[in-house]
Amino acid sequence: GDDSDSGDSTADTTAATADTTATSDTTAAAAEECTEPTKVKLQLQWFIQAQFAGYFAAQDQGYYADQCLDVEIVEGGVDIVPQQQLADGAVDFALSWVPKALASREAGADIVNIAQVFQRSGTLQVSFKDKAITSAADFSGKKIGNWGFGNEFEIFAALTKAGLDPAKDVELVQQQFDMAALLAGDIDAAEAMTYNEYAQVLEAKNPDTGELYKPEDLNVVSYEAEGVGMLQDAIWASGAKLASDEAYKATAIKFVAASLKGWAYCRDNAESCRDIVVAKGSKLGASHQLWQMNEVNKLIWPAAGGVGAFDSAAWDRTAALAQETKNLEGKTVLTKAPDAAAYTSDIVTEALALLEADGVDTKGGSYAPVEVTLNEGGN
Amino acid sequence: MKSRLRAALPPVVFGVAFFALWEAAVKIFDLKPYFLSAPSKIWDQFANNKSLIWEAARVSGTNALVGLLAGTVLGVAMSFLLSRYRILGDIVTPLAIALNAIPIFVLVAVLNNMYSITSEIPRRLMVTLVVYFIVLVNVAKGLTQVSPTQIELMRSYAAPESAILRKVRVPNAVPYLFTALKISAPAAVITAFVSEYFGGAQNGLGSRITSNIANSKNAAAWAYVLGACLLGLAFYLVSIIVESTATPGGAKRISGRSR
Amino acid sequence: MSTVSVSNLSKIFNEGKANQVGALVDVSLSIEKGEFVSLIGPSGCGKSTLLRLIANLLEPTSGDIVVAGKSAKQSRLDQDYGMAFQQAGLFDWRTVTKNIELPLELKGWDKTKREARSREMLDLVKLPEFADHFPWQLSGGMQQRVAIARALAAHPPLLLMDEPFGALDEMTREHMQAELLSICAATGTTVVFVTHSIPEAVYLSNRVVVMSPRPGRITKIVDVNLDGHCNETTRERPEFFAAITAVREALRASGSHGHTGVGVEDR
Amino acid sequence: MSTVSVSNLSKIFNEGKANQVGALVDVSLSIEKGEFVSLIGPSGCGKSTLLRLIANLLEPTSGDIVVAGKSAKQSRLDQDYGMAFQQAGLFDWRTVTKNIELPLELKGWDKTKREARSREMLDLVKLPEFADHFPWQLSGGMQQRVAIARALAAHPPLLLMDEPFGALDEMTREHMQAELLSICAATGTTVVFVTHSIPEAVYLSNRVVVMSPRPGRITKIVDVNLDGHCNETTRERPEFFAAITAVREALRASGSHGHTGVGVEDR
Amino acid sequence: MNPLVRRVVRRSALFVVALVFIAALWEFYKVVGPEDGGALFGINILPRSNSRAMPHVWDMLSRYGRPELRSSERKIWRVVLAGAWFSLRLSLVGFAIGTTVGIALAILMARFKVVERGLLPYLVVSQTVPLIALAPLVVSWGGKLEVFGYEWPRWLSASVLGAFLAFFPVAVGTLRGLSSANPASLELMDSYAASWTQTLFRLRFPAAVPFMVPALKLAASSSVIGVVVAEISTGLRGGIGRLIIEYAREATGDPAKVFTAVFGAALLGLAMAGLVAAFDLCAMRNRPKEAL
Ligand SMILES: Nc1ncnc2c1ncn2[C@@H]1O[C@H](COP(=O)(O)OP(=O)(O)OP(=O)(O)O)[C@@H](O)[C@H]1O
Ligand SMILES: Nc1ncnc2c1ncn2[C@@H]1O[C@H](COP(=O)(O)OP(=O)(O)OP(=O)(O)O)[C@@H](O)[C@H]1O
Ligand SMILES: [Mg+2]
Ligand SMILES: [Mg+2]
Repeated sequence: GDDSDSGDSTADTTAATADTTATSDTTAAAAEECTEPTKVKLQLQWFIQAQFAGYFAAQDQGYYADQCLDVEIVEGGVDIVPQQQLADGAVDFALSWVPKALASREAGADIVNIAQVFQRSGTLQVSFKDKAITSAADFSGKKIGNWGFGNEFEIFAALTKAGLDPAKDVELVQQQFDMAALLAGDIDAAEAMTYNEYAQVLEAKNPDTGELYKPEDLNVVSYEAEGVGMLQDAIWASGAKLASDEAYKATAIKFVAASLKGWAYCRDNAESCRDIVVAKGSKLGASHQLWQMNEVNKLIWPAAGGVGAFDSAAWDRTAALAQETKNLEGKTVLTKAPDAAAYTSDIVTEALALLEADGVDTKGGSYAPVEVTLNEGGN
Repeated sequence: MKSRLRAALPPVVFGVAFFALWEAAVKIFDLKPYFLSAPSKIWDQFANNKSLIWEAARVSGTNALVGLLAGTVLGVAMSFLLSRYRILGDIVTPLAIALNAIPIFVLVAVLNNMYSITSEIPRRLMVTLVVYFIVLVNVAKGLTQVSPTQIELMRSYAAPESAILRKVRVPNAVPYLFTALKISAPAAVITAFVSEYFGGAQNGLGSRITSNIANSKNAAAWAYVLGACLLGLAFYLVSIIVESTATPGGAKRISGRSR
Repeated sequence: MSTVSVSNLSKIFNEGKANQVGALVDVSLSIEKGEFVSLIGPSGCGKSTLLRLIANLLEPTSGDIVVAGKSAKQSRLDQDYGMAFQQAGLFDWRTVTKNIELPLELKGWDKTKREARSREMLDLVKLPEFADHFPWQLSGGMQQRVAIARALAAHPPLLLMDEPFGALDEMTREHMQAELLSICAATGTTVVFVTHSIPEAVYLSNRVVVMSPRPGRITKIVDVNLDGHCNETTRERPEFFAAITAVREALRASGSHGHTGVGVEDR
Repeated sequence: MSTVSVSNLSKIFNEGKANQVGALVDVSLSIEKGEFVSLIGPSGCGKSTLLRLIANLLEPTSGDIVVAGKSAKQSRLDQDYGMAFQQAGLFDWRTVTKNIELPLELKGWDKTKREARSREMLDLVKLPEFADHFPWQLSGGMQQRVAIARALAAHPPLLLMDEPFGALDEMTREHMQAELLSICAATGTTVVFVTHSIPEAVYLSNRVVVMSPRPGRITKIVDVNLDGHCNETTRERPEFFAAITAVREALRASGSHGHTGVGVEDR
Repeated sequence: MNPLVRRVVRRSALFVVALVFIAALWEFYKVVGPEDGGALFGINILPRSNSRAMPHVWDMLSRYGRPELRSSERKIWRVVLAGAWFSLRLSLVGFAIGTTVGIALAILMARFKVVERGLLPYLVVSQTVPLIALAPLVVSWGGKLEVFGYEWPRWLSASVLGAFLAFFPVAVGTLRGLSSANPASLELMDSYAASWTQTLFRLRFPAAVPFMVPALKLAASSSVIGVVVAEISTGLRGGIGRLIIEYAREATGDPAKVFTAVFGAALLGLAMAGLVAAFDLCAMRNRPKEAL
């Protein structure tokens, strides 16, 4: 089901393409009518879920079709490294967390960040109240859960910042794909995304009370709040093709524009986006997906510089942490500072211009999250 | 001496050719290090991280070893019971066949919840299970497939069932046990890695490989893979050595029988 | 008193089933102490079955067996006989010496006594330098000699031998035959001996029992009178050839030599 | 012109190694067309080796072999001979018929011709109703008869047979001997026949070649003169017994019957 | 009744008995076992008996009858069955590729001793390379390949990983089988001046079948393992491996669900084993039955 219905609303195609022509002369020929849409493949980091709702919304709402794109969204897996798929040419664009992608770039993958979708880190360390873990400094001597697979750097950064040695002062444990280890008390604090695993805990029944766990039962350490948040979901493109292939660059602009428009749609229509994702075949429950949608929106909106724009302070912090933080093996993510070409604002700037012209609110200044009630098991 | 050298030549030539081709492919196609590293780079990494790799191999190796021993003991004990009580065999055999057909490692996810994820028990239990079935099937065969002439001979000596067990069935089963060990030794190592896949303490080879791959540290990942191969090979070689010292001509006996 | 006395013995395998086989029907035979009796007959006539019944490795369907004045079972428990099978049936994991010592071990002999006896037996079968070899390092003929040594080791008063010399070449076979005869003569051992070879049966025996199959029964008993068996030239004497001719004719007379029948051989 | 001519033939196994074995030394032998020659001798004297050399399954260390006027290799490629081995060596996965047809298949005969021939052969070895059985459903003796049928199937002008009747019981063996003789008489087939049995060698052959081991060589060739082989009473005639005695003495004279040597038997 | 039918009926009945036995044991442990696990002889070997770790048998069974998600109509048994069927097809492809490669290697090694001596040690080593290290490589390479003008489908990567595990036992078993041909039979073929290929097809292969059957059994379960791991590893959608990981994520709130998928994997393994057993029956129809 990834390659399914890519938009049937051709009604407002003309308007959108007209705008494109105005800003990008390279696609002038395609101005009249979209006869053969450009095929584009996007690699996700994980299975279909609301974390990627913007792209599915763009597909579902026909924003991609409006840009004359035929987008195939490829799911991820445990061992699929999206940025490597991109570097190998298996896909045209990929989503990836910034530190992981920078590591690949250092290892020779010619990839460039073209839109920083998530403006904030959504990683938490969740623990029960009785463990009294309210900051990274409290990790000392505890069993600290994490997912591995390169998603653990913020933990190391926080530990380092708190003056702890990841290899000695804590016991690191890789979590399974569920939160059972936290509930069973096997680990003292579990790594959790605000939009996913945290909700899983709140969807589970507390055997003592017979009711679902409540936020009051839990302590939460937010890495963003700890000052060690690293940039997460971003859209990455092939550096070589951006440099040499004008058509690819034009496609990138259109793709980013349509994707961001999808995210704007999800900001305003969280429930509808939830339905789109569920319809795409996500196996997570509906209330869970709505929670996820809402939390993801919080990571994106409001976007002061426009959605997808780069905040150089956040970028520099991420790069610095990636160079300083030592992992279990005593290695850092990056051995040297990323070069200036690791990201480019050109694409997103043009895309935002397109959207502005289209009358899309790209900043979401008035965004307010909704209230979501979680049901047992996320259903 | 000369003949031993000649016997070693083909594997060495093959190995050198293989790694040379690999090295050349990386150079010629300009394969990026995030994709596939050259053997020389992997070797560098291996040499630089020897102590880390050794640490990780020790953890995974211990799991494999504990599971191997436990599985062997359980398997041998069970096969004795099976050869003694037919009805038990009738019930257990179909289950063994079924369980053998399952990709057993999917149980790790379940076992991790049944025990604590921080404990090594689920991983060791996994290895135990895998080894247990291999040993059970083989040893049970060895205990029952004795030559009828030998049984008849023992009966002509008016030997009691216990003497038949000690003097005929058990010795007959020994080579089968070693065959089982040779199969289970590498299987135990592989199972130990795969079990790390589902979480738990992050100190074994399996989790180091995944995390390095996820971080685009390809050469480092393959250095750990090299460690994994060496560990598997070590287990295999040890089982062969144990066999040849424990049963003079053991290998010959089996090959003679299968002819 | 006869050492082995079999009367009206019948053995039916798989009685009442579709694959019922009448292996032996109404067989009576009496063997005196010190006598050497050969059983001969086409494949499947029940030679091995008769031997197994005497050894109490099978239960008869009907009829009586008395061995050394006791029931067959009692005499098995008392270890009154030694047996050599059609197949050598050596234990791969025991050395030649250890194989020969097996029945002695089970009888509870002590180590030195066992070792002395096994050395003696190895000399007898001319394999002293193979004492510490394993069976699979020996040729088929040598294996069979070890099996014979094992059967003789406890000096049993009764020997039951099922084609023991089948895998030996002609010359070794003649040597073993001579050895067997001299042992029997010296110790007064009674022997029941199964063979396919007419000259062998005649050379060794006091009496040759000729059997015929489907169902297995005794068709004739040929008395052999070659006084002084152990003579080297026995085989070239006219009495020898006469006895051979007598057995051949008895075999031919018993008719069915099973060309077309499914003579399931158990080797 | 002789069918098989062997001159100054030597075969040394594992030459130059520690386990070097002189299997045959300086053997010369000439066999005429239509002649029946038996090779006899103790285990390990090189009978099978000589047969294999003639069949070009082994290369001689030195000496010449001429078969049917050609080199041994050429005559193997031309399929001038049929061979029956010590072991039946039937293919478990082929029916009896298919086993017999194997050499014909490899010669490229067509189906109907093959079938006709295999039926004929089955009649000859008296196993017509076992055509569609599999070898393991047959007794050892029956299997060996199938192997003989296979060797004869292509009507080869030269038959090389290595103890083909070893697994047969005495009566079947006599029948097969008679059949073999009548086939040879009818077709003028030349036969080289290895056996352990003196009576068999004498009964079948024009000449009995007596060999001795370590190293393998020919010690004597006994001419047998029993005009009219096929007679049923041959075995009871004095000439028969006389020839037997002659061969036995030749065997005994050649001495070493290898009781203690490592007579690696290849079966 | 046909003895074969009778054997199958008896086997199945015993299997059911065994299953009931195991289920009873499970429930029995839930009654007597400690809620939060415990130690035996000082080792924490006793599993937790609480319902998150060990759901009741009837909960697992009834989970099959309920929909996969509240928002969907599809009952879970249909989803699991569909997943098993999907993975079965991939496993079959992997099994086929693995068997072909394994047999080809075996022939090569049987033909040229040098190849055997050079290659065999590396084949052993290759099996200790963890799939997790290979999965990304295969997926990347696959993404670049075109097979006969068709794009490399993603599922093929999973099958290839299945084949990677399956080829080994086949290669080793077949090699052993090919060289197990009786020396006397080989000599017979020589005496017929038969060519190497004639000997291969008329003698070596048929002689190898008894050795290949156990090898194929191993290969069948190995190909399933390879495919399921690859599904997890590459996130391939549609198969049982994917279901396991998806349901495992929900084990926090719905512990019975992951068991439904685990049993699905068992079913898959049994189906593959059954297939090889059928081949065994067929190929060994005319061979001597193993005496016991
Ligand atoms: N355990 C058994 N079950 C069924 N039938 C048997 C069994 N043992 C022997 N028979 C049958 O009994 C008959 C006699 O067999 P037996 O082994 O005594 O023959 P034999 O004279 O020793 O033959 P051979 O010379 O081939 O050894 C044969 O028809 C055989 O098939
Ligand atoms: N392939 C071989 N390699 C080494 N030595 C061999 C080989 N084949 C036979 N020999 C040796 O050659 C000698 C003659 O063997 P051969 O098989 O010809 O004896 P034989 O007369 O046929 O004996 P038997 O009567 O036991 O069949 C023996 O000493 C044997 O050990
Ligand atoms: Mg018998
Ligand atoms: Mg021979």
